[in-house]
Amino acid sequence: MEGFVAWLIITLIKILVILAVVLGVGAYLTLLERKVAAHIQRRPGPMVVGWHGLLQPLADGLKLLTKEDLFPRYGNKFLYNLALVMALVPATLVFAVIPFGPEFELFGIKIKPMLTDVNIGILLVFALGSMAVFSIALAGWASNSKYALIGSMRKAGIIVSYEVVITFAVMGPIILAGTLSTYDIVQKQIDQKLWYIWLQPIAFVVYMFAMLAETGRVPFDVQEAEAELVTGFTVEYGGMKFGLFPLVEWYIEVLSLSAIAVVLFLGGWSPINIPFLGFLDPLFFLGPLSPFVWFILKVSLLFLFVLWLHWTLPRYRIDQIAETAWKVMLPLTFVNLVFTAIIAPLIWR
Amino acid sequence: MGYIALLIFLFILIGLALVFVFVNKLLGPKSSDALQDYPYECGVPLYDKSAQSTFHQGYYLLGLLLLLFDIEAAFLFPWTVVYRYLGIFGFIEMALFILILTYGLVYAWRKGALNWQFEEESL
Amino acid sequence: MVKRVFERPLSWIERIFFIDFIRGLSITIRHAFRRTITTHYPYEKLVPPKRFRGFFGHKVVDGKEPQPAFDEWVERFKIKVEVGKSRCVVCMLCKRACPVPQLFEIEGEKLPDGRRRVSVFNMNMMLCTFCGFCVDACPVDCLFQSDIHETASYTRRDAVLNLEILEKIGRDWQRRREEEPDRIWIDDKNRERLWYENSVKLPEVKR
Amino acid sequence: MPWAKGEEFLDLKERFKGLEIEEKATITILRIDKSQLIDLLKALKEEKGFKLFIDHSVVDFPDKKPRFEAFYILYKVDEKKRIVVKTWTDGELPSIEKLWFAGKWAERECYDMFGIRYEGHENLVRAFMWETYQHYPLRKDFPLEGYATEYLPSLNEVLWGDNLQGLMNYDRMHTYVPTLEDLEITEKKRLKKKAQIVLNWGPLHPGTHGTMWFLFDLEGERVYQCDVILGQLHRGVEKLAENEMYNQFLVYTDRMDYLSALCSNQAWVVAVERLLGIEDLVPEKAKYIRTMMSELQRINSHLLWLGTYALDLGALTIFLYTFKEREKLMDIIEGITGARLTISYTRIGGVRMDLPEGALEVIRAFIKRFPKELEEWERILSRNRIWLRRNIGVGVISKEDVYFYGLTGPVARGSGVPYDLRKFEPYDAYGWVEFDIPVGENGDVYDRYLVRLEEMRQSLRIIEQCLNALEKMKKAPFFAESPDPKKLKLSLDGIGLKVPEGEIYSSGENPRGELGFYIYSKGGIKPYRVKIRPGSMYNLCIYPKLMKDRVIADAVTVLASLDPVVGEIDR
Repeated sequence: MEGFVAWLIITLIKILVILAVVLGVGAYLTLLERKVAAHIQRRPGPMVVGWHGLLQPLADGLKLLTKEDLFPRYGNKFLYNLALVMALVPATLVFAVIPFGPEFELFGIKIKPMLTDVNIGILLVFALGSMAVFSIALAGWASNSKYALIGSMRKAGIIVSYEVVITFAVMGPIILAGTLSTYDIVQKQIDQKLWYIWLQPIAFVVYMFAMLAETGRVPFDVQEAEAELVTGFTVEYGGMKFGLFPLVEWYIEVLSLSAIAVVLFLGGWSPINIPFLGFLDPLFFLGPLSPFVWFILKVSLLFLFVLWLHWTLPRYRIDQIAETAWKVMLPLTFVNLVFTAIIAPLIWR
Repeated sequence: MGYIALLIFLFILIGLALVFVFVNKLLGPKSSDALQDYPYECGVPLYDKSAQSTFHQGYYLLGLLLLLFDIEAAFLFPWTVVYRYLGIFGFIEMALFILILTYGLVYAWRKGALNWQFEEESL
Repeated sequence: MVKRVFERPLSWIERIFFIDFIRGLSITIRHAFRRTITTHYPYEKLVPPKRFRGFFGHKVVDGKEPQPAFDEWVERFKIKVEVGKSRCVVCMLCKRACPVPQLFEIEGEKLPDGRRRVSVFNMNMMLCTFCGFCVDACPVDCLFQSDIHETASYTRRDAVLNLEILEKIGRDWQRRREEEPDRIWIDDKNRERLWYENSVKLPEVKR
Repeated sequence: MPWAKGEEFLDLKERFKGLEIEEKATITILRIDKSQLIDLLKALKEEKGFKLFIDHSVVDFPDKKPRFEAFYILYKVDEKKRIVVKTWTDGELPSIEKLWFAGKWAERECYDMFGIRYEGHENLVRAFMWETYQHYPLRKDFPLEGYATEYLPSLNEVLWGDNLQGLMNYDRMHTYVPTLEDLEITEKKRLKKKAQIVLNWGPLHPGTHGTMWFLFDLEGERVYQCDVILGQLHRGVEKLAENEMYNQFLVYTDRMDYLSALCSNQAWVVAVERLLGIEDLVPEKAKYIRTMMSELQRINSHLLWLGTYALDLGALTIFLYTFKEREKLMDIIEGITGARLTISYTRIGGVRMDLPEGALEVIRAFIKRFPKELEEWERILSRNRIWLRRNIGVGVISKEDVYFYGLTGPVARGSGVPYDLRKFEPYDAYGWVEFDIPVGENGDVYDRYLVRLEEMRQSLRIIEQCLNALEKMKKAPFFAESPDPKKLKLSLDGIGLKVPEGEIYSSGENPRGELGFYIYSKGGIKPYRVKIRPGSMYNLCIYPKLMKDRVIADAVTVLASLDPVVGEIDR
């Protein structure tokens, strides 16, 4: 009984930490994005609210919270609101299986810095990831706007196409690790002294493409394509509801998929890897904190890379995206899978 | 145990999402304007009142393909985990499986299911 | 004479190694570490060039009128000249040159000593196109366009410039910028920020 | 000026009874009876090679019988010759939609503005006004102030119960405003739904480059049919022109194509100068200044095009980069002319002001740096695989389409027709500078993109030559001196400028195509009729054809590559 209470308390603390980190970081990533975009475009970005705009996310949030609640004529209210729940919940739930660092001991209790280490972690991530398609389809349908409908259909088409690609792309690292648990995959990479990106470059590139596509980032942001569809499926949403969709899509999902990419390809919390030889840790002086810093560093670098792409490239057309997925990406992942199956026994030794 | 934690997290998240759904109703101002809930269509009268009609998108085939390939993927996942214990037999079986998958893809490709719908129709 | 432009297909090396993306990315990242060039508007402001066509003003009599035109027009209309008051000779040429003449309301009054002077000079800025024809038409260099460009107001009535405001703008202009040389623009920290890559060197001018 | 000679048409005289040939210094006219009009136009198009449709409209003479004089302006690209065909009518004309599609739009405009009925016109609906509007605004008997029917309370009055006096107390009775019902009737009349949904794309839409209203009939995302509803920005510029003095109308040319105000200014001023016959009187310096300024404006306009084009295709950063350079150009233009957007710098007989100190240095600094920036944007875009896939093969316009749809400017050049008025009938200093006409091959969106980029480079060349010339004439006059001030009064403010009887069609090469002015003068200080040939409008008329069977994502690509400006289309 006592063990259960302790477990419950630890779990609740973990949930709180995850929520705070995800929503807080998500909010501040908007500021980061605006700053990065601004400097790429030779502007200073937000400067007025707080020192260098540091309070800007709060001001934005406050503004969104005090907007009028509008609902489009002839729409479907229940589905309209359900879409929002369906968007937020699965995207955030993914963080339950992301390992932020190695197991550590605090007050005599062994704690894994993840909510729960289920043995089907990766499968869970992609199962939850494909839930996004429901939220988007519902949002577009319930809004009763043609722009919303077209935007949601486009996004649904992209997710449908890239869901297949991403599942086949991650099979490579899973074969090498031989487990679906996210924690164990990282542990395996450390044990084998190998980041899987060295053996899976194709899978990594495909994964990155699929990640951009699933999160609706440039060059795949056809669902919002402001020049054609105004803002796509969120066109009839207002206030905090409008704020949440981009938050979920552009920040929380990018964050979670970046974290998964780090777990699968970049060795999780491990420091810089020299293939088959070992690891090099320039941050050794941080002691036990170093793995956490490495993890955050890798995720944020990936995130910055996504931003960098976002503010450089034009966008594809929807049919080109879908065709790329089926005609280029999917065959590539098949090739990669067979290749991995052949070389995998060499790694296990 | 691990799944119970997930369940707790799920409920907390649903609660949070509901807060976000209703927060604007509580905090936002209320105004009444005859056209404020008019669906957005660039400021002109709607041609058809409802947008919830049939919508030909060419995704239907993609959806079918997704079903097929995702189920195949679901078969492959357990295989990836236990591949190291299966040896050469596993490899051959998997290669056959992927070959069939590839054949399915090629079939769909040849049939034009992967082309965008409008290009096909103009043929 | 005729120059053909055409496209070249992407090579395979460019395709496989994403050379095209890398090229673009390298440019944007280089820009990210350069200086920003924007003016932080309500906190920093550009000084408009001298020729800027902003709100109107009446130059006042200060002994620098264009001669002999001014004396001729004064004699012709028997205008009473007072130092520090508008140079206007009520010739109505500005109204005639204007594409939207309704925006002017000009009246002269007769003083006891038989001379005349301008009594009403209203300009409705809501109708104005800021083309400057009235300024070209003014024979005595009285009506002019100042560098006032922040002209938003809360009421429509504020958009009407009357004689008092016009004279005030004129006096202010004559004090600040009348003496300035006819240069493309004056050196200004914010403008330099935009132009720093071009390294413009304008001849020195004291202000 | 390249007008066709009268003797070229002598052989037509046998076939067409009553064909009169009139040759003047400023125009060559073929007069024909209305019954033979179509045959004559067909003969001109197919036998004489006058393939490019330029413009059509009518002039209203309320006292005469028949009342309307219709004119058709045609161009022969191979020999650089222009011809005007005229006919009289009392309200009915045969339609030329089989010969030139562009004629269809011109006829719709004529029907809208004058009430001319066209026999055989497939879709004779109003061009700018809404369907339930009753009047024909450009007829001479339409009152200038319109028909006041609606009460429009002023904002102040509503907010503070304020009763404004004096100049502010203008009439609150206003002319017709369309209601939602009117718009719905218009909408339903323009497009019969054939596919799944009809999408209103515009007028308040970020991708339409202004307030244009497109109706897309969609089958999924495929555009099954498309229609354009114009008139959201219609201000009756042609009516205004009839009631303004020649110089004063300059102000309205600014507001037509507001992105290239200087070029429009120049085109108008040159047209009036040609009508007056004083083209040679204008000092060389003024010509160089005008040329240089309008080339700066061309770069400015193309920069806005490039920025918004990239923005439409998702490359947001390019937009800011081009605006950085555009801001510099704005600084230059502001410093020289005093305004950034509505410039009104040129005057009939010269320019308003001489160049200020430092202008040449600044422009030199600008053009020295600019090619480098241009190259940077090209490195981001031109070879990018996404950019290529979005652009190549989209919106293909063939050479025949160029003539059939009356396309001009970079759109025509992108399809391989080297139609550039700066070369074909040089005005101002264009005859004295060297530059090339960039010409595309396939006529797709990508070719138009390359043509515009190359045009910016050629503009730089022109500016450099103008700079070199201007540096040598620091003290030269910048405004023409009238040889006989009693007969012809030239002044900066334009008061007292009288134009003799006559007519002219003169055009300038705007960044968006040919901007032409047909001026009919009965003598006096105001023109009797001004027909403006908007390049954007005729460029836009191919849009429904290009959009057929494309997806919505291509709508922005194609529209941006046609680069219309609504101020010019609607006038």
